[in-house]
Amino acid sequence: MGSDLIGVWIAAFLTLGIMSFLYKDNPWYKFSEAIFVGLSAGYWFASLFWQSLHAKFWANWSPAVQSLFQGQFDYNLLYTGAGILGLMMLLRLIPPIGWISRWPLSVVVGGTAGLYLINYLVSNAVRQIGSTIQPVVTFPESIGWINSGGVIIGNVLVFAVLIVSLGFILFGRNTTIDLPTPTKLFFFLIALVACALGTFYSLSMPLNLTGLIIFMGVFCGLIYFFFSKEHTGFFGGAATVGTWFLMVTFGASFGYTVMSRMSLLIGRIDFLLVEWLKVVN
Amino acid sequence: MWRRTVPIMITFIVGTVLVVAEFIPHKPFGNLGEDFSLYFDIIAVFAFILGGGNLCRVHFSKVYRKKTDWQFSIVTLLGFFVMLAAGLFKIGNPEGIQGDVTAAGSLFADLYDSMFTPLQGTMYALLAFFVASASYRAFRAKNIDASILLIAAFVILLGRTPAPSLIADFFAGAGITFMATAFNFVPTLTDWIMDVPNLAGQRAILIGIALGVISMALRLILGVERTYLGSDSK
Amino acid sequence: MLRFKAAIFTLLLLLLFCLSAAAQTAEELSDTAALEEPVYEIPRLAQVTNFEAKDSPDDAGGEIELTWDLSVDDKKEDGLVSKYVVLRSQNPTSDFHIVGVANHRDSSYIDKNLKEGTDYYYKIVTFPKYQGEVRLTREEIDPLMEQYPELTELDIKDVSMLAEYDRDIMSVFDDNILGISRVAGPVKSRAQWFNSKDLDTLIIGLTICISVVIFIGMARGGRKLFLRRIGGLQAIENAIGRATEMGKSILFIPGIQDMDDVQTVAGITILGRIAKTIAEYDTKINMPVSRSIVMTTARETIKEAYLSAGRPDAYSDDMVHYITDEQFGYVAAVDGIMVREKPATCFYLGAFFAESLIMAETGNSIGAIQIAGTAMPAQLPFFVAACDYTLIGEELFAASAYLSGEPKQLGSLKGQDVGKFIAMVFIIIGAVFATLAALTGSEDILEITNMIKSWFSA
Amino acid sequence: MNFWKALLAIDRRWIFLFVFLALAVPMFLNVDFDLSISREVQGLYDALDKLQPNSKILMSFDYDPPSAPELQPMADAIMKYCLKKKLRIIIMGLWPQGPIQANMALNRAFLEEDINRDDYVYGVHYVNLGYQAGNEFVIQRMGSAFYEMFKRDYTGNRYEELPLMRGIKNFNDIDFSINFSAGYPGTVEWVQIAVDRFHVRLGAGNTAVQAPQVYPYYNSGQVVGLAGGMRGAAELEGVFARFDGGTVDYKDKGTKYMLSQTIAHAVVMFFIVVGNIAYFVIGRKDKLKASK
Repeated sequence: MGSDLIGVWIAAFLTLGIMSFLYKDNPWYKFSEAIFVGLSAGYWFASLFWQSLHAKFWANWSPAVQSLFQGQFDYNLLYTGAGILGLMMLLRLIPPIGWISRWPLSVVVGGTAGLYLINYLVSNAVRQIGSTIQPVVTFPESIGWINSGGVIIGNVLVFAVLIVSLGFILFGRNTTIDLPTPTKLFFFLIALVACALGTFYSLSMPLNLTGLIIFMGVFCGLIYFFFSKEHTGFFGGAATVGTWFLMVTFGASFGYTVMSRMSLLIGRIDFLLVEWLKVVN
Repeated sequence: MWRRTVPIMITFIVGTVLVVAEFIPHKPFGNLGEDFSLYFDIIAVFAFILGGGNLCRVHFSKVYRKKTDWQFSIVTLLGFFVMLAAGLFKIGNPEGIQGDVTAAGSLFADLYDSMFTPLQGTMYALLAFFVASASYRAFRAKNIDASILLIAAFVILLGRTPAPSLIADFFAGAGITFMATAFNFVPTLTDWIMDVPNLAGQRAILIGIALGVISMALRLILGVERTYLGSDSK
Repeated sequence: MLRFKAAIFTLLLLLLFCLSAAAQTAEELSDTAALEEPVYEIPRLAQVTNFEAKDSPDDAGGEIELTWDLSVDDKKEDGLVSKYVVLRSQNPTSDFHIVGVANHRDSSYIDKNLKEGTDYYYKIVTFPKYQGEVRLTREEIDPLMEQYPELTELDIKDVSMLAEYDRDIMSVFDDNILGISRVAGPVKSRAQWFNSKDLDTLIIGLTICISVVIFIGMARGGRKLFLRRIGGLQAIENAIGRATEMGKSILFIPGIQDMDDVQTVAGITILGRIAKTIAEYDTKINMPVSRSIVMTTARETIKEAYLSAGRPDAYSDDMVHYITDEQFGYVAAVDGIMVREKPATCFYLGAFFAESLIMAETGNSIGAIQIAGTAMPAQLPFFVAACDYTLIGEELFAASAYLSGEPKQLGSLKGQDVGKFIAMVFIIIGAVFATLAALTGSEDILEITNMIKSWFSA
Repeated sequence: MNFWKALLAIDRRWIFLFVFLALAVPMFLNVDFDLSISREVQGLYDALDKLQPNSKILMSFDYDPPSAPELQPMADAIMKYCLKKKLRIIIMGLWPQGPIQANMALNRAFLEEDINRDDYVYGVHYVNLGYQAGNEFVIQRMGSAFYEMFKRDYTGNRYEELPLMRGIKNFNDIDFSINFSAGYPGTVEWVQIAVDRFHVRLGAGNTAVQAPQVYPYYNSGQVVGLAGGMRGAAELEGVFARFDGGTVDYKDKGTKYMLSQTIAHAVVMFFIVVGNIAYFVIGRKDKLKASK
């Protein structure tokens, strides 16, 4: 019981020490920081030592060496390579031949490059393109979250986004589409009428247009990332629409995480008030 | 040659083999990716000796030269060596040196629970404060982009609380059905933003990242990019 | 009158009690009757049809794939079939043992850990659900399991059902009591040299890679390539200049991942470019790191940059120092460095997690110019909100090529754009077909859509 | 005007203080508000409600202390309900800290007057199998036999010595399972393997960050019930209190934390609104000045 109590007091002391940083830097924080750095570095090395070096390297390699002496080849003998590369890394401590440490480094970088190339090709590029191949217009029952009321309001939103985007592409600051203004206006008016008709139509017979927004977002987003063309003209307009989508993404993800970040702090305050001070039951 | 060309060749060979191995199920290529991460873990432990050594050197010299805040360097060193010893020698481990390093009851586990966990948790919890101050500063309608950021964030923030339905009830009670409907719509709008424009933006970012990674990896494998290898001579 | 009613009511109640008591006795009686009937009749279910065994394609060997059409009984709703039991032997007539089970309504099973090149034979048993009670005690089952280790593949209920039939449990499988399929085999397992399922990925990957390589070659050949400017990158030089003017240091954070994350590698390559500018401006750089290998690499990189700027004497190993591998321990220390040294410029280029905002907010509070770049989608919003410039995803990887100004590096960016173009083309074509399919309901168009989709479904 | 300028340049420590107070003060309040219960939480309750006494329920605790504020209240409430209902509970964890969190939930439940510790025998009524490394492969292997993954339980008893486990070979012998998840490995893996391949009936408790990933599985019926984030925890406590209240006090930290979190949220929104008003007021004045 007594040691538990000491543990709680130490934990509370360190908790408040870190929190005091919010007011300003101070010796209490410095102390907590110093102990955190020291402890965690020790913690990581000890865990790595047992869980990587001992469990993954030594436990596989040493039996393999023993069996080699008995004249048998064991696949695990390949771990020798890892050991040698590790030791090469340490040669950095001997400056004249320190450059040898570049060899394990190139193994690491080469391996990382190879693995990431494949992984991102498969899971990011190919799969994301695949899931974007969707109908841009569907009948609403095929989408789960949306129900009749949502479809209509959703479509009004879709048309609003379309009109604003088009207006921006035609008249925006960065755009220099070489058309006389009346022609631009004419296009815009036609689009406006089309969207109004679409909205009206969607009231009577709901079509789900969310696919169109996703398509536009991905398309314009990719245009934003294009390096080989200046962001002017049609390209500039589309890229700007792309940044809007990125901004919605950032805003939404930000807003979405606020709640769970608050809960992290609730956990600490709960510790202080309930476990330590016991002022709340 | 040994300092520059060989490393570039190693990068090329290792990188190419790992890419090709993805398409070959046959031994020993099938598991090459896993083998690589194992190799990496082992190299990383050896390398830690360099990092840990650097940590000690920096703090020893701080203490030795009595630089500002040298007292705290003693605390760091103390923490480091106590935790290291507790872990490496498994002090107080109920099952002795054979036991798991994190076994309950050992000094290592005790230090972890009473010091490491609260420090880690509190540092993480600071996010609650920073998320508030960052949103106060960043979510201002300075221009179109910032306004979109603000609106999206605000709708999501609102939609994640019970507030919209409470406000809607209030308006319904006051007889302003128009506002009540609007606020009742907020949760749907939240879902719509998450499922549609947010998803589209995420996809564009992910596809872009993938192409960036592929091109970067090729530059590394082909030796076009070699900054990480350091100097040519001397 | 009232009394009369009460009496009738009481009588009725008594009658009811008697009736219910009688009924319960009858139930108990029938229970005992059931107990006396010792043998449980195992229902004989229809066997599976079209049973085939073949080597698993596209694997590393040691696997055989079994397929069959469901037993007729399994298609009914009454749920008589509990599972399919897979038996294997190395000869076609005898010695069959249980190697595994497949759930009911499953029509395939992959047998693993086989010896390559050995002939195997298989049978599938349509296994019924046990409707009776488990009569075997654990003490009876355990020795059985020890005698026939393969029984561990089955459930306790299954074993007791088999035991109901015969104490010599395995005889059930020989006696034709259960619906047993014909023998399939012989079949050998082999490893393949090419995974044909990945062919689509290979073609897409090759197209992108080749276009990158072609553009690198073209650029090397002296062809002028146009690239637009990126705002964040132009800010870098100004930020370094500002630190120089103020006589303050520059803080560089390469993320918290090790060199086995390509984002860290990207961060380090950018470091190489900006360290050169820093060396030329004669500004101080402070780079705390959380991984040892990153420390080693960063030192090499900065040293090289100082060397090529002609200032090797100004370089010192202390510019890069290791703190701790622990995510939040590292952040605690970096926050401390920020408020104590008050750097004029902070770079965050690499892989970041939850710590992104803690660092960026602290950096903001000391009034530093902050330039961030990461490919962690979850952390981008925080950098965008708290930093002056953010390199979003792809821009992080392009940055070092941009900053190098070398034609061949820039060429690779062109190649990247070809990749984007291909992606956009396929998204458009796919979307057109998918929309047509959805609107017209035409099976043919749907088939084309699915074919396009399948290329991108690795 | 000075007021608005000062507001824009407000020292962020004031914001910190407000956030802290918004989170801390509600903890002193004894609130009891009735949240509307969402479909997915009701689904979780209904699934548990349908189970007969002595049904076997598998609980996987896949989270660690930082996520505990969100998930522990859910675990507490469900644990109380299951114990009270005399379900047989099998605990395991795919995260190292999970089984410790499970024991905390058990101890909390035993504090209830109506749930007497003496009525429950370890190994018969409940079992803690402990942590097993291997992520989704653990679930995969459990599909053929639990024993293969858990040769010994959390306290070192052998699997076959535990009376409850003797009758359990794999998922076929489990009537329902619940997973409390804060990331990987978690609900997604349980759905993909335990539900899709072994036809387990699964309910889930998730952190707010995780929940959106799991909703599609709820809509498609692969998860029968779902509680997400602190709101999910509060709703869960509410639904238990409504249908099963009385002797057991379900309303606890979930409800209490929910209030804290909502108020803190409101504080954040308030500051955003105020910041924008200040910005516009000043912006307009600056523009006027510039035009002069």
